[in-house]
Amino acid sequence: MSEQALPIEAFHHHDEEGTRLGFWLFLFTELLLFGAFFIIYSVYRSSYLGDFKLAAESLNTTIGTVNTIILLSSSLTMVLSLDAIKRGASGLSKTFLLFTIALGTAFLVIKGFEWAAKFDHHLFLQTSNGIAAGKGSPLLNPGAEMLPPGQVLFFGLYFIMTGIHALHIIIGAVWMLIVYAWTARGSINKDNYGVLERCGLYWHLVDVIWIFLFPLYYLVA
Amino acid sequence: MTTQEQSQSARTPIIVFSALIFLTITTVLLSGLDVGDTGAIIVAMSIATIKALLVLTFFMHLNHEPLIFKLFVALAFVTLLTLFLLTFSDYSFRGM
Amino acid sequence: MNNNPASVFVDDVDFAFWFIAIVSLVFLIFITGFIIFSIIKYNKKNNPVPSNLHGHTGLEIVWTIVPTILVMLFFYFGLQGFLKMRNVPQKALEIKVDAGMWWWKFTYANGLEQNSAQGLTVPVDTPIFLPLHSVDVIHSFYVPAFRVKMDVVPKAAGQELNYTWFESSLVGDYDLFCAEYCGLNHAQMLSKVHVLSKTDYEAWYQSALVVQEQSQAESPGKALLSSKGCIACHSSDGSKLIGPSFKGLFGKRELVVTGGEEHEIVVDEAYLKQSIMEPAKDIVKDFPPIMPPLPLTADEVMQIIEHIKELSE
Amino acid sequence: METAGSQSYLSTHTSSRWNRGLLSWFMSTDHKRIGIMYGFTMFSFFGLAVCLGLLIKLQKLFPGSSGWEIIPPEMYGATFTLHAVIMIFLFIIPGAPAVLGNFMLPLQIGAKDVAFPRVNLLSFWLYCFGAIMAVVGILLGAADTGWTFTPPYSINTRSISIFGGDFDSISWMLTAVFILGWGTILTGINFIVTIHRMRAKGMTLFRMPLFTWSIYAASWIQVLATPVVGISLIMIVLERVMPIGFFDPTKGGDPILFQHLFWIYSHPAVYVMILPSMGLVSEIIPTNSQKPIFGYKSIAIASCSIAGVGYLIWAHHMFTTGMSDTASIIFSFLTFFVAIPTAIKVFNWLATLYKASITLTPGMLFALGFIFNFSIGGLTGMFLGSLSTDIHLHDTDFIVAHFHYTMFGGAAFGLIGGIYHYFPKMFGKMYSMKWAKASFAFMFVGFNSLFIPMFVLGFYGMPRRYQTYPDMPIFNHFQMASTIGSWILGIGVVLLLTTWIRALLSGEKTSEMNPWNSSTLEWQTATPPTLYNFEEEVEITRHPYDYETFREEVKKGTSIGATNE
Ligand code: HEA
Ligand code: HEA
Ligand code: CUA
Ligand SMILES: [Cu+2]
Repeated sequence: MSEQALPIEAFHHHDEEGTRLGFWLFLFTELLLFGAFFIIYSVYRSSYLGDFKLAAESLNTTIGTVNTIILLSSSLTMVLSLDAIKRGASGLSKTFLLFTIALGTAFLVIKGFEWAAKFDHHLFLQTSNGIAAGKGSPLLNPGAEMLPPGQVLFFGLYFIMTGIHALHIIIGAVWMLIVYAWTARGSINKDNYGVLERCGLYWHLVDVIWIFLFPLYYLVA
Repeated sequence: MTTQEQSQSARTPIIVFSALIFLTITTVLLSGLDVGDTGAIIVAMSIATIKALLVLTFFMHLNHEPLIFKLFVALAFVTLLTLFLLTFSDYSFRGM
Repeated sequence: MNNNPASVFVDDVDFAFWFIAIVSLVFLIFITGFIIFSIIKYNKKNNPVPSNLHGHTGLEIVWTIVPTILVMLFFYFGLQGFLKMRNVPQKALEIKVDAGMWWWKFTYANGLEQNSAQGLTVPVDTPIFLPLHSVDVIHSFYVPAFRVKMDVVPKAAGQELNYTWFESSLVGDYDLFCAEYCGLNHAQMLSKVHVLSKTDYEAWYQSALVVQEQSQAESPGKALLSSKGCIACHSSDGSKLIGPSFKGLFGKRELVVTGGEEHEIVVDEAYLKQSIMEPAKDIVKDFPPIMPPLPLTADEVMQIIEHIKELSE
Repeated sequence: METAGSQSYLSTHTSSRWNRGLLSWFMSTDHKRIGIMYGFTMFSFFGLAVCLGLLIKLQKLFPGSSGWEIIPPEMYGATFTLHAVIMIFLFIIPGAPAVLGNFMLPLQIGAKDVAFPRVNLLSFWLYCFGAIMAVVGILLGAADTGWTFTPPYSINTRSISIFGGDFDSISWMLTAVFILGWGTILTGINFIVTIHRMRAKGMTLFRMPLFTWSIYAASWIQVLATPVVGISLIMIVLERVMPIGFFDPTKGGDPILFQHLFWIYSHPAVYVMILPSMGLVSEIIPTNSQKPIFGYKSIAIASCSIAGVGYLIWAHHMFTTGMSDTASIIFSFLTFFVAIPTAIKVFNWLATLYKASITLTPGMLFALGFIFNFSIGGLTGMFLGSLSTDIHLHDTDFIVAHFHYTMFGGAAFGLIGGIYHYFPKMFGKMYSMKWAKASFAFMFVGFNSLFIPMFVLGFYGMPRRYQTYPDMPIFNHFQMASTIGSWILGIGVVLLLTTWIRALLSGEKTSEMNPWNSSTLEWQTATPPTLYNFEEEVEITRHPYDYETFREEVKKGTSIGATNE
């Protein structure tokens, strides 16, 4: 900050490391946000163990595994993209970015099919028949066939947690598109790749969260 | 960065990636074993933790960051762990 | 401390309370005294040249250790009373407590039910065990004189109920409050605990049951209104409480609001049934939409409707 | 035109497009302008909430049987909810960090701005947006859950719309609080990075002023705790609009779990409120004592340990909810450990007064008032941390008195003292000493007579959140005493706000750089500070409270002291 530039924007930061530090702090908030969900999940798993296991059986482990591998691969391409730009190969960097976006999209598509299948089996909405939003009592629709509460909680958590995770993937993908455009324009380059780096950090965090989501929903049944 | 470092940094991700895939397959296979309920959780969570550490260290370049970054990350995870432990000081002892 | 405390917890709680109070007071007096002393002795006029003290390790250690010891005592005394509150004596008399918006119900072993107005009647010198059940939101069972408080939390099926217990050694009437905010009539969710001598209690216990059985036989609907807590919000004499009065209700024309739309209806059996089972659907104009759905069987609903009809004749 | 370097932040301080009128404020990324904007909005909300407090007290003048009603029962819930939501989320949590933290933190460490000025502005916008959403939301639909949003009540209840029709005011309020949460998270991140990356040369961690230390500790709480409550509130919104029931027992959920998640944030949040005020007190006291603060390092470390221990004790709000006894015992035990670093701080402040040379400026009066009030607030916290006494006192007026002592008598007194202390620096204007001291006298006396009776009421079992209460002499008399206290306090608050407004409009102009003769860095720059805070690079060579060296520097002319000495 030694330069005496006059407009206030001028000292908006060349402190790359500071920006990165701030971004890591932001990532912690994401981590704790999901942390709250993980706490809720563990609490209900401990009190409805049987139901959770039964419910988890209806999730397809193969699909989960495939999706995990897809997401891990996308992390790899992200690293390679950053690596490429650091070496000045912005063409290669863009290619890897495209790969990452494509893998992210594939993840979403598979997730979408999985969700759709669950909806078809009414695993989620079954309990909602006729219940006024949030104010219901099961007494009001005695006819409806009810899942045991533990399974309802399981699917509720499943949809919300994977849903919010998917939302993060979408945000990440949109961000990557922007990064792609900027790389094409040249404003992200060998000497100025902070945005790409942060985008990568974000993408990896989304990956880390999935690394924990995956066994909790697909494996420990 | 010297050229040598560069080629190294291109190689590391692929090694790490292979390790991650390997661990993923391991955890899936191990989930078939019958090690009891807590056993299963412990196995799955330990593997997930190793995977997360790999991503944090190599993909997110924590290994190249100054000490303060590592301290911060440790603080965040310790906080989360504490929240878990203390919440379960309630739920593990309900109805006793 | 008291010779005859209202409950067995009073001594423990009050001892902890006054112990902390006295320690706190000593500190507070010292702090205030020191501030006033410094303002007078060390103000700019009296002490124009300040000293240059940076710190003193010995002092730091003293004021770390002394509070540590004191707070551990606070913890210990608090714990003593708490352990007593949580360990129910073996031979306690069990009385079920139900709470709902905004009523209490106390159910005895022989099926006797008491509502908020009647209160919780217990014998003196007998441990009373109270499982706490809520039908809607969280309430809190609070008898200040006994130092007893426990939230009445609605539980999912299969989860254990909250409980509390007390033993009173002083005959008398005590206030019972709902201490957890539960909506509109939180402040009216009051009742009494009547502590009777053992002989009085036996007499009351037998006769109250007889009275209850008689009124049930006379009008099951009326008994339900009282035991389900309806009368907390609906009067039977035409006076306006939180909800419409039952008097003259059947056959009356009412302006109701359904999903924001106003329209007029005639109160008939179908309407009453719906209002009981799905209270949120049609709301009589100018009344708040707050009635909770109650777990009633179809038979019980019919009995209540019969009674409402009677009140309208 | 002047060179930008010497411009006052009041003349222009914004991107070149917006340099005129109100927009030059609303678009400004300058930390000083943002701090001042927070100040104005916050104190406007404070004025509103204070009036609601007065109304609540008026209502409590009349027991149930009297037939008098100031606030009808269906509005009472909404009244204390609005009162608390404003006071907590719009006033005291952003409080000292947003106003004085923004303004003073970069000055104290010799930085030109915070690390992310644009993010800082975004925080302010989020604050405004959330604030308006919360207030409008509660007003339109009379949301009445209290500031604790306890389910299942908050899931089941339907707010009574004032204008008819359906208006889900509770979901609005929850979403608004979520947005406000992001505002504070971003501010916290900003401060942490600023402190780590932007300290001037020679400003080591243990040369930072204590206010900066306290903001640092508070920022960590904001970053690590806020997301937890944020997502829990959103889950309540989801439960209101969707058929899931994480906290709804009729759907298998556990309402107590929400309380855990809520207090995981909201307990540490009380230290977000109090720490910066403690920091301000640690600035005001050495300045007006003209001697080094006693035990600088232990105060700095105590700030961090309060934040740390503050994380471990949330369930002391839940002793009566029926959580496991083991948990109750653990949390009660841990609760007491927060008293120890706090005690260390209190005793260090007292020791600073020893052999000092004290001037009773308005700032100093509020700081000393803070010590007294906060000691009462904190010591009554001991009654609540102790298990058996908490069972009796929980959800009574004793709690209400406890947290008004800590939040109003503590946090808010500290903040007000801090504003009196920094007022001349921020605005280049001086207030009337007489008015300022009168405002202290009324506030101090009024505050204590308002809330001391409530301890007694609580001990006799008066539950909180009661619109009316049974007609008993003990209740009636103490409620009356307390209500009269609220009027004295009211006069004090009116005096306070008029003192400030008068000073802003017609106060004596001053460009004196260091009116209180303080040794810390923020006083060594122009009044009001210029755009880049410091004309030249600063280098720190001494401890922030080293008054002896400071006096020598003033003599030598390398530092600036008070001119009217
Ligand atoms: C700024 C806000 C603030 C602060 C700083 C505190 C500080 C403390 N609070 Fe308070 N508290 C609240 C705000 C705050 N609180 C609020 C808002 C609620 C109610 C929420 C609601 O339900 O709506 C609440 C409720 C609350 C409860 C729950 C009560 C209940 O609902 O049943 C408890 C229980 O343990 C508690 C304890 C404490 C303790 C131990 C401290 C400690 O940090 C205090 C430490 C300070 C001291 C101890 C005093 C200074 C030291 C000395 C003078 C030295 C000598 C001391 C000793 C020898 C011990 N508080
Ligand atoms: C920083 C936080 C803060 C502050 C400063 C205050 C300030 C005040 N509060 Fe507040 N209060 C809370 C935070 C705060 N409160 C919270 C969190 C709750 C919990 C709510 C819940 O349960 O969810 C609460 C609840 C609460 C209750 C309990 C309600 C209940 O449980 O039924 C009461 C009752 O006495 C009360 C009163 C007051 C009063 C009288 C003031 C006084 O400070 C107000 C002083 C001001 C005046 C008296 C008015 C000034 C007058 C004018 C501007 C006009 C001129 C008037 C005259 C000349 C007389 N508050
Ligand atoms: Cu029931 Cu308050
Ligand atoms: Cu607390």
